[in-house]
Amino acid sequence: MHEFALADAVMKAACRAARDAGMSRITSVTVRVGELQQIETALFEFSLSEVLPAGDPLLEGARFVVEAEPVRFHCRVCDLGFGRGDLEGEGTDDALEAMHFIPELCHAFLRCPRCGSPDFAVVAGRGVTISAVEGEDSPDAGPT
Amino acid sequence: MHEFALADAVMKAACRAARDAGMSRITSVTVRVGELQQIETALFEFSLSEVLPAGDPLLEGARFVVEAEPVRFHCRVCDLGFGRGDLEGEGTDDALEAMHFIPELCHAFLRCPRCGSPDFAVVAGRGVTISAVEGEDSPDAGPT
Amino acid sequence: MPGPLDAVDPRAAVVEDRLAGVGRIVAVTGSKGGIGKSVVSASLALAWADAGRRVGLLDLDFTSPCSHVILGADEGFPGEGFGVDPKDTAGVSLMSVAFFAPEVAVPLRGDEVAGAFLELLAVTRWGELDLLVLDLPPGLGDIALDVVRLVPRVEFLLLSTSSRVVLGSVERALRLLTGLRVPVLGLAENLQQGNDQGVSRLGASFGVPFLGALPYDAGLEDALGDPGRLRATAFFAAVRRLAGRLSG
Amino acid sequence: MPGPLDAVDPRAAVVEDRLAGVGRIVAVTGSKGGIGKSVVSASLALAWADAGRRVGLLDLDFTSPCSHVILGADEGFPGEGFGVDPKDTAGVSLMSVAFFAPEVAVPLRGDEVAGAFLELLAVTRWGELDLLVLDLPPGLGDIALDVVRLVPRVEFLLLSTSSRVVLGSVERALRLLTGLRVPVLGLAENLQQGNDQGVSRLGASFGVPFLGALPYDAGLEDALGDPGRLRATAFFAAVRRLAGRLSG
Ligand SMILES: Nc1ncnc2c1ncn2[C@@H]1O[C@H](COP(=O)(O)OP(=O)(O)O)[C@@H](O)[C@H]1O
Ligand SMILES: Nc1ncnc2c1ncn2[C@@H]1O[C@H](COP(=O)(O)OP(=O)(O)O)[C@@H](O)[C@H]1O
Ligand SMILES: [Mg+2]
Ligand SMILES: [Mg+2]
Ligand SMILES: [Mg+2]
Ligand SMILES: [Mg+2]
Ligand code: NI
Ligand code: NI
Ligand SMILES: [Zn+2]
Ligand SMILES: [Zn+2]
Repeated sequence: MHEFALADAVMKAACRAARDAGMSRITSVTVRVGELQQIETALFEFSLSEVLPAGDPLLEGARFVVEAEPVRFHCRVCDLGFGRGDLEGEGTDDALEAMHFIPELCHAFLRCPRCGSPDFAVVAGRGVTISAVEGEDSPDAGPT
Repeated sequence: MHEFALADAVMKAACRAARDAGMSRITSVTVRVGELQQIETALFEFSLSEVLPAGDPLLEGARFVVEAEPVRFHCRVCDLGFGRGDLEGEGTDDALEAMHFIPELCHAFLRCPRCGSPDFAVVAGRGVTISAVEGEDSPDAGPT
Repeated sequence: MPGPLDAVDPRAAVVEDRLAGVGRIVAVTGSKGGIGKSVVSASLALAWADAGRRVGLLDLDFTSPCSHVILGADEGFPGEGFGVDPKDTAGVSLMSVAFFAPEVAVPLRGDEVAGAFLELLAVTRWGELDLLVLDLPPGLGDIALDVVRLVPRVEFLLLSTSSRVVLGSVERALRLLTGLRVPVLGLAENLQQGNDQGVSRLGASFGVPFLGALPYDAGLEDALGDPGRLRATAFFAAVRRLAGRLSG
Repeated sequence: MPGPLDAVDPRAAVVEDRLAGVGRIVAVTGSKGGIGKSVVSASLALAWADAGRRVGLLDLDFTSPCSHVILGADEGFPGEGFGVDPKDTAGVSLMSVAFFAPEVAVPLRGDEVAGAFLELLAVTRWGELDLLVLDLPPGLGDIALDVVRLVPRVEFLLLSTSSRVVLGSVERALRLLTGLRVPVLGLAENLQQGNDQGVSRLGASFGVPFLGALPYDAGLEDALGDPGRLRATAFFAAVRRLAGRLSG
């Protein structure tokens, strides 16, 4: 469950961003979880909402929405766009585990299905990103 | 005048792009020349129009428009956006000459005016790019 | 009401937190390859651990990781807890991409290197450490720039050999780091064979302390992978003195 | 009528043209730093030039360039004509970023390295050459990937030493290159001192020719920068044999 470390990062980054924007309360945080990192969305939402102590009063009552984002690759050599389903096989367990910890290791384990190159860009669906933080204005504090 | 090599590249790349798009004739090519590389727009336009043999029939009668693009930097360390005018001094002649040949050498010679870092992105105005190729369709050939 | 904020990378927000329990952070560099950054980093970490300090070692050479070979780390994935746990290797808390990709090549472009580094910073649970050693890859690329940009309190230890081609490259690195006013602990010579003064003179010309020389040691190669034998080399004896000087 | 096409990088379109007059292109690598890629690249180029071949050498280690030091190149900018002219250095046509930034550090992120490489490919006027040697930086990063992606007809020459930490890294590089079916000329050992068979065995295990060993030569350091003295070393004698084998 190294996902806790990422969930903790999401909460802290959301608070920092909200504070920078002058929010007094966060109502919802939308997180996109990339398919490449193979994090279960339900489990991640649970870590955010139930397991980790919010720590920050800004997050009191905040809702966390976790969305899965399909992975998209683009081969720099032959220009092919491809997804997880275009790859031969699922990858070994060790490869999947490696990409779960460090998504960039896809370049060690996956190859472009057309030309065989490891030189592809991950254009979407890499890992954990915050796609939206919604909240309410501080009455007294503007952006810092 | 190593600019000839870049002007030659512009003509060849424009023809390749036009052919890929199924054009039978190029009417105009718009080129942006980044301030960082310090290429004289008038001179570059002259190389394109008058000096170099077109070589490719696609370019017969084509007009070349060369526009200067101001350089914009963004510091990755302190987040400052800045331009050429924000830098202290113009740089030594050798530094200018180096960046004329290899614009990335700005990271060897220039520093963020706020924090002193060489770790800035060149977000615009690096070097020579083609911003538009306009032309007429091949009646017989589609895109290849 | 402010519009929704979008596309925030959560990882940068926790780098400081993850390193909050770490006393000092020492980045071993020199910008040229093959000057002993990795054997010195691993041996420094081991020497400090032997002296009773709590020490971590992060191997940042993703295409040629070798800290795990030098210290003889166990195979297999690291443990997972609140984050990823470094592997205790001869008393050193070691983290390396080699744990995740032990045999395959890891071809990465710069932005991918930076992405993997940030991920490691965000998820590795170092806990309480007196010292964390960063073993840098050659070059002044994404890793070196992100160590400067992201790692709080980092101090650089530079290595050089007395070869002309190495000195030239270390000189450029010194010019960069001192220009940035990044803390430089000093410059040590490695692979010393003759009595050349080139490295100490280079340090002096930048006002950077010369930290002594580590000898070329023909017995080092056979000791790699076995901390017990490593400790018995003349090279390690010199690293131990260096460790003492740096933590004194 | 098609809409206007936008944002085309003109440089990629001329890479093949610029290399059209070049016979063979040999990239010297091994992925680990400090294994002699640069002294071997420069010496190979010199040996081929001595044998009457027209030879170019492109130094692609932008943060630690040293071909110009090894061959003792003149200072100053290269000439400009239709493009940028390599500098004739001891009969070798040499191009290096060091000509443009001789003393300052060149800290570059990966995309910047790739940008500088593409610029050099687009503007350097090699003319007619029998052989072009590419001296690669350590690692499997932007340069190695772009050499594979952009350079037509490239053939790889791998170096290794017999050190465990080097062999592991070269093994990964070999796995990558053979998997990609990139032409690999073979594997040579450098800095040979003992009688270890590790490098030749590694080559054999990938079905890659073992091209012999280049000895550790204590006299090499003093010969750097002086082609005449370089030619007189035992190291160079071995490189000359390697050059013969590769071009025979
Ligand atoms: N003082 C020394 N004596 C003998 N061999 C050494 C010494 N320092 C480094 N080496 C050897 O040199 C090679 C490069 O060392 P390494 O630590 O991998 O360098 P880097 O990390 O700078 O690339 C390795 O084979 C290593 O065992
Ligand atoms: N065969 C050899 N004998 C003695 N010294 C060598 C030999 N090969 C390389 N060296 C030295 O090793 C160091 C690293 O060589 P270099 O060519 O710069 O390696 P790389 O380009 O792989 O980083 C230099 O100081 C060089 O002079
Ligand atoms: Mg798991
Ligand atoms: Mg000029
Ligand atoms: Mg190393
Ligand atoms: Mg080199
Ligand atoms: Ni996990
Ligand atoms: Ni010019
Ligand atoms: Zn492909
Ligand atoms: Zn700044």
